[in-house]
Amino acid sequence: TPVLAEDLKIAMDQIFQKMDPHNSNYNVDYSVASGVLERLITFDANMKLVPQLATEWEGSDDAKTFTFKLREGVTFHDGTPFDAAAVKANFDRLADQSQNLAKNSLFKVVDTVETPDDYTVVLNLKEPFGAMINTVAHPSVVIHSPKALEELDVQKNPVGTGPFIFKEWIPGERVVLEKNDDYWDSEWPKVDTVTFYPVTESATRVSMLLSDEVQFVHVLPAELSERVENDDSAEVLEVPGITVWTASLNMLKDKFKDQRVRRAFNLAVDQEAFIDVVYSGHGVVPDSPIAPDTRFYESQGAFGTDLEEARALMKEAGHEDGFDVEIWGINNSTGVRMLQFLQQQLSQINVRAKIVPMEGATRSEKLFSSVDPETAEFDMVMGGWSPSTGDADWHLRPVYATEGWVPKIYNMAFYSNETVDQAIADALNTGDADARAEAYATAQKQIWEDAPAVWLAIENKMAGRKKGLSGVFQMPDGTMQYAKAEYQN
Amino acid sequence: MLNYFLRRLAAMVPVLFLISIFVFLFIHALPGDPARLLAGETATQAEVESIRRALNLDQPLIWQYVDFVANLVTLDLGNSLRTGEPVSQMIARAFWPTFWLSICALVWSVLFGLVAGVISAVRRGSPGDHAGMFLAVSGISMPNFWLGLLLMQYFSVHLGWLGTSGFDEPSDLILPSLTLGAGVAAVMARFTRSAVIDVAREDFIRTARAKGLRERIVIWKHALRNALIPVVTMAGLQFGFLLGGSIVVEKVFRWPGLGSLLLDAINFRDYAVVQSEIMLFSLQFLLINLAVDMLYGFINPAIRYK
Amino acid sequence: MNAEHLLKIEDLDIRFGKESAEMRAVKKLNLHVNRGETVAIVGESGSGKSVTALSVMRLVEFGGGQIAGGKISFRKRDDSVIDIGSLGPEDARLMRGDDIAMIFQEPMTSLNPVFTIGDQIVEAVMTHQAKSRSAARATALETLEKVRIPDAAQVMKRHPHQLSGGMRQRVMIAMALSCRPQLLIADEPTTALDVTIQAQILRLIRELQDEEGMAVLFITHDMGVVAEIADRVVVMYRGEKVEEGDVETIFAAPQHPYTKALLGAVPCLGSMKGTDSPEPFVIPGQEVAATEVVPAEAIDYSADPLLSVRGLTTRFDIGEGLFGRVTKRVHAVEHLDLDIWPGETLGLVGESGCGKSTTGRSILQLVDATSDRLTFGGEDMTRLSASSLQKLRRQVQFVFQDPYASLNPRLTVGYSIAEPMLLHGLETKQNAFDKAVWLLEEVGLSADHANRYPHAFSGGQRQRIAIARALGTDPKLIIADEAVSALDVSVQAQVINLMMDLQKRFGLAYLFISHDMAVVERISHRVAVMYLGQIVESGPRRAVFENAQHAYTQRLMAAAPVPDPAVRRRDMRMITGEVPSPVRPIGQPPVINTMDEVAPGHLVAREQARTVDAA
Amino acid sequence: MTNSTDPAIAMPTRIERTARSPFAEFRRRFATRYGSMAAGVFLLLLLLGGVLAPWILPFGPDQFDYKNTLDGPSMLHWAGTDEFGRDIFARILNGAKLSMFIGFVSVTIGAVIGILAGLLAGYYGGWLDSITMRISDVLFAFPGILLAIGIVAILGAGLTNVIIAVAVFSVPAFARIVRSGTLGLKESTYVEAARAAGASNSIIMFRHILPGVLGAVIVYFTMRIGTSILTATSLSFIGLGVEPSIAEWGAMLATGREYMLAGEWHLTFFPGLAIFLTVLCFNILGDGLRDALDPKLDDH
Ligand SMILES: Nc1ncnc2c1ncn2[C@@H]1O[C@H](COP(=O)(O)OP(=O)(O)OP(=O)(O)O)[C@@H](O)[C@H]1O
Ligand SMILES: Nc1ncnc2c1ncn2[C@@H]1O[C@H](COP(=O)(O)OP(=O)(O)OP(=O)(O)O)[C@@H](O)[C@H]1O
Ligand SMILES: [Mg+2]
Ligand SMILES: [Mg+2]
Repeated sequence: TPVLAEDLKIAMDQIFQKMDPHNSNYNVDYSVASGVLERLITFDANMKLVPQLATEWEGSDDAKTFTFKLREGVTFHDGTPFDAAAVKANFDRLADQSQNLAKNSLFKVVDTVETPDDYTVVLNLKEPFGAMINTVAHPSVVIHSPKALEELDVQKNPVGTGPFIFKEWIPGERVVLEKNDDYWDSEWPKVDTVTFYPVTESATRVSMLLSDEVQFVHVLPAELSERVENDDSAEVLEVPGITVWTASLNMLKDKFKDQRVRRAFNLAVDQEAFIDVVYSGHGVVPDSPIAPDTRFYESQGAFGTDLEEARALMKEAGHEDGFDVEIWGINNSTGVRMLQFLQQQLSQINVRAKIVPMEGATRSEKLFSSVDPETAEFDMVMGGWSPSTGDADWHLRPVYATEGWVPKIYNMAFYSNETVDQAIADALNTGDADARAEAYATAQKQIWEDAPAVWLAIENKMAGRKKGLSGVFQMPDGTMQYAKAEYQN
Repeated sequence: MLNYFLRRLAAMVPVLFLISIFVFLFIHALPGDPARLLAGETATQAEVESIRRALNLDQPLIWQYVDFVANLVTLDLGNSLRTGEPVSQMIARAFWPTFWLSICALVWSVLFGLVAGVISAVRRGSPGDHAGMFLAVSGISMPNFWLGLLLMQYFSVHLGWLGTSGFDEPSDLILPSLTLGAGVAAVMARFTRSAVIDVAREDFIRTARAKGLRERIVIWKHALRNALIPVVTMAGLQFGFLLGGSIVVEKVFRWPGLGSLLLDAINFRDYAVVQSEIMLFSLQFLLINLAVDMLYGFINPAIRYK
Repeated sequence: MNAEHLLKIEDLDIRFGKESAEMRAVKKLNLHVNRGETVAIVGESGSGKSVTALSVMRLVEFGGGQIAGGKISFRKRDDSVIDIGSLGPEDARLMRGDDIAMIFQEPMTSLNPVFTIGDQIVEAVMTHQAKSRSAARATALETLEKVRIPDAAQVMKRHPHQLSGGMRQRVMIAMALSCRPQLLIADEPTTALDVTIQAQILRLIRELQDEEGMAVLFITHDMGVVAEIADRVVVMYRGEKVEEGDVETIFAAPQHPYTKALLGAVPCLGSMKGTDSPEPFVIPGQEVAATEVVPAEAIDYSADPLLSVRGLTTRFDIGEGLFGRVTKRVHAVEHLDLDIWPGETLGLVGESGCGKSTTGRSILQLVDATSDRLTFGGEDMTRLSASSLQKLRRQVQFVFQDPYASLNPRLTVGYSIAEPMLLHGLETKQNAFDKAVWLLEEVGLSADHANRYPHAFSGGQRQRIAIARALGTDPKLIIADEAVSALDVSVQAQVINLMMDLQKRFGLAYLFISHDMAVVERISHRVAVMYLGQIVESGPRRAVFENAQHAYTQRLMAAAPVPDPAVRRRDMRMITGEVPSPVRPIGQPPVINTMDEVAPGHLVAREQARTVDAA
Repeated sequence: MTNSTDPAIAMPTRIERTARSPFAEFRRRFATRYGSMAAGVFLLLLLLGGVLAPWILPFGPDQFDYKNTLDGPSMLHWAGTDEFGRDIFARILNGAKLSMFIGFVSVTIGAVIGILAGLLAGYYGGWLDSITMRISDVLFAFPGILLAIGIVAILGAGLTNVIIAVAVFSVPAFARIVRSGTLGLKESTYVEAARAAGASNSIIMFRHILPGVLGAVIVYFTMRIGTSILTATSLSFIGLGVEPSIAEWGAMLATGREYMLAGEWHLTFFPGLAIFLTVLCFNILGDGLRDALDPKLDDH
């Protein structure tokens, strides 16, 4: 067995955009930052909330005031002490609309940030927002050194409290981090340096892992997992994901106004086969609009595949001979495979699908910038949503609430149901977990009933890792963590 | 000739100017909204708007063009929309890896192509000639990624002789330049072969033989020099291409070059970077083609430029 | 092999083409050359002379031919005898250039266009002689000067396309001689040389023979040259040797009918003494036909000339350095005046490189030239639109000095001949093809040849193809640039008779550029003598030939070889000293000649002081 | 001047044997290149197979079978199956028409335009040359991927659009190749002779110069066919997949690439082989054409 270095090298699947998660929407950026910049609250491997820079937290019943007790004895890499003022500086920054930060939207509800003492921070919201704790745990809500915020361009030079100190970033090539000897948790870190490489080509990523140039590969396409598994020195990590892939049905179009048609579509598609073809079997059939690992998930029972019934429903709806649909998708290989699969499956109920894979930028323009609900050309759109807060709110609201209609957020079905909207609002109005669970259960049930989309799959998140390495793993939301990296020799 | 050279140099300015207009219009006509792309698919519209304001993308097009040209003239090139880094710095960083890669690829492939081409021409119809054709056709019909991954699997993963990817040391050049050059070598070989066959029967080749020159010299000096024009044309074309960075090879080998930079920039509609890169490519092409044109005159003195 | 034999060819068979379409170019040829001896091969155009020479060099196989039978033996310097036919490629190579050197028939295409003249000769020297580069340069320069290339040092830096036909031929000669071979094969080495230089070259060859015992296999059609230089003569006809003997015997008592015909057709300078108008050749066996021609109409010199040229000037820039900065200029044609009347032949003679071909090309506006006047049939050619110029070119046809290069290698010769007719819409396609075949036959080739490509012909055959092409469009004027120089005298006579016949019947005019004084005497109405880009003497043929005034004209007359071995002029003086050159630094144009009319129509340039000339 | 419609130098009788036109000559010469003929026949057969595939094969190109995805080659599936369980051999044969069409048509369009541009530029020189060549410089400098995105975005991800893109991109290369040959040939004596004989510029360009540069053009053409069949491959590599469900060799290669490392070699191998054979045949065919254009090679 090869001798493993005390350096950790990681290949990521995308190029890095910004070193400042406040201003990024990309998982890679969050992942890289997670060892340098810490959050008040974070997730464990199963998306359960765990303390990081906050030791305790609580929300008021009206879901308008949230209080965080901070960890003491922590200093930033630049020597600035970590305290309530530092947190306030960051929260204010996030809430400040004039900063034009990408993640400003998460903190739009914040009214004021108070610091009753050095280690307590209180968030006062403008309106009730039951998902605030999970929002604060969002991977983008990190705490920069206030000094760095003032003096440095944190997009390029992040200074945090994490176990690793940012050293250099050569865009397109690598990011290098160094061990923080003064980390507040004296047990960590256990590796000397961490280097991240953006490697967009998955085969190259895997090759790097196999030739021990990197010890961890984040985002391992299912097709390649076998290759890693077959290698003696490497292992495949697989966790259930929280990204739900759907084909939204444009409910403003006549053909999809009929619930029978939408149900028929769900029944016609064989989700098991979909997972086999698209993810080489590494996925889960959805049985709710949100994934099992998302907070407040409630199973609704999978649709299953029943061609007979699907045909019957179509006939009932007067579409025995089917109709033409245009399906928009993503033009990467997985996206193209999804489209082809869907096309073939729908042909079984006589639906003739024209599939349109779109280049990323074109898709974003057509779908998210200039789209007008009334005149949208598409009949169906493929898409996947992952709630990075791990909370049902940040899945149900953007994808199924009326306020989420594209281009605003991600409701590509133009689905609008009062019950659902109400339930989502109710859940936000309270800080009480039980009440929220109940509201979300109602919403999930209603959405499942209405079937505004064909639910296709929840892909497992896979990663490749050298044997002997621990503490580096991928998260269900698509990010990864490495703060507790350690080699066992 | 000097005159011609200077005139061609001067003519580049308006050409580049036209290119700048063309490029600008083309890029802005492409669908895709940089603000939206930067924000990401799962961003809300409000997030997108704030990014748009931050990047001045809400200004009228004509001003954006004026900015672009002003940047070009001052060689400042502006900042990347995506990272905010100065474009000139990004290009300067990506230029050399691509430059070395193209030089290596070009050198081996042209040399190899020439030798293989000449040998097949001399042995026209022999098994060697057929083998050459076989190789050349393989070279051209093998997609770059295929060859690249194959080489990587064998030399890096299996044998462990070379690094898989990235550009940290000179040996990292080997696999990517092999991959990149394969197609060029194939075309060069076929081209050289054809050109040498064309001249091999000329009277002056007979004269060269009559002098008692070694067959090597007859072929490599007398025949090849006459056959060189199409070959140099091809090499010039390929070099121009290579200097633009091969997206596929750079992607497979994680090469920090212009091709990768361009791909990212296009994907994110990073206008400033795309425009500047294309201007750079244009300039390179103009220069290479000028050089090739001047070379014609040296290779064949009967070609005159007025 | 006999001890004196240097080269011995026995029963040589040479074939071309695949088995199905085989062509036997040489059949059962026997031949030998002794040490120090000069053997001339004469023979009909296309009879296999060049091919024989190529097979001795072992070069014929590179041109698609093969030695199908027989033996070629050669005695090396160390007295060992080798069988050339069975040499391996490397031994054959070592022999080439060192033991045997060859001057090729077509100098225009035989030089590599991309290397300078100097490099090409130096390379030949260095291949076989252990000389340093600079020593080889010196040798090259010396040899070039010996073959009287003007401004040799400068010409070394030039490329072949910048030289005249004769200059290229001399470069080829220099290249072969610089190797100092034991056997020199000279295939029509003087076709493009004026007689003064020709004499010089022959003299040079003889000197080398005397000095080093070099043997020469001399292929030529010029019986004057044969008489001048050969010890023995071999006559070839249709791929076979038909006669062989001492030069005196052959000339005195030819045996074979072909030899007789050949000698009967030899034009002889001075044979036209006392006549004003040209006369066709008398071809043995065809006397009746040849004399039974339409009586020549007298040329009406009071009418407007067909072609009128005044002040024609063509200069070429010579660039130097990396970017080709122009420092010097070739004054190829300087202020040239010419008139040609319908039905008239104007013979243009002059030293090699004096600008004859350039004159022709300038008249047709194929090169950039300036002129005070350039009219054809009353039309100002310089003012014509591109399309009218193109139409006018039907009436002026040009036979290029280099027939091989002037034929498109990718077109069959039949098509090449038919093309001008088709271009001008003179004939339907089928008719044009038929007429092409007919023309081929008229110039002594056969219908079979129509579908062959230029590379499969002999030098003389290509020349005739070029003539046939020019005749196709029914032109008014033909500029014939050394058009018959590679033809054996019998074919030459036939072709010239054809040309004269057409002239009489249809009033064709010729600008006949040639160095063969006897031929020029025979066919010209008027003659112009050119020297360094300018006309130095012009006038009616009789006046110029019988009363040459200018020194250069006189030299030409004197240097013309006499086809009689009895009157060899072995003692002729070698011209030495600076060779006058048309290359001048920029801003120093040559002095324009002043012409005096010494007799009606007979103009002679006032002699310039030599110093002016050389400046 | 005499009446020029009446040919003066008249031919006495009709001649029995006559000359052949260059084209007839070319046909005659090509007819003896058996290897090339065989290659041509193979291509035709492939094309025919492609046309007849729906009738002669047990599988359709779009016949899904989720039970048998990614099977290796077997007696039933000669070239194995892909990730949808489609028979790869059936897809290859059905894709023959399309791939050969993309390869051939697009390059032909590019070649025709390129040849014209190159001839004109090289022959006339001057401003025409400058303009043509600078346009081609721009086209060259313009990254193919950008143009592809543009075309696909504006015209849609159709096959014809790919063809247009490939065609546009081969124009400059052809133009440069032809131009360079033209520059040399236009100074040759036989071109001068043709001009002296009264040939118009177009005749000179097309009859005297073009055949001389055609050798190089043919070589590039046959090689370029390979490149253009692979266009779809490179496009989808950089994330610009086009018409995914259509059986087309380039696209098949592209999708197969995902499975390459996983050991499913047949997904890329067989389409690759098809491309290789096709390009090889085009090359052999091209060599024959090239040789037929060069009379000096006749005697071998
Ligand atoms: N490559 C070839 N293919 C076929 N025939 C050829 C080839 N080269 C020469 N010939 C033929 O061989 C014969 C002999 O040619 P050769 O060049 O020896 O003639 P020659 O005696 O030198 O004539 P000339 O005095 O005209 O130069 C000619 O009839 C010619 O047509
Ligand atoms: N393209 C050119 N560039 C430079 N010099 C040239 C060029 N063409 C011809 N010359 C020069 O012009 C002069 C005249 O050449 P031209 O070919 O007219 O001579 P010529 O009288 O036909 O000689 P010959 O009898 O040897 O054929 C020569 O000195 C030659 O070197
Ligand atoms: Mg000959
Ligand atoms: Mg001449």
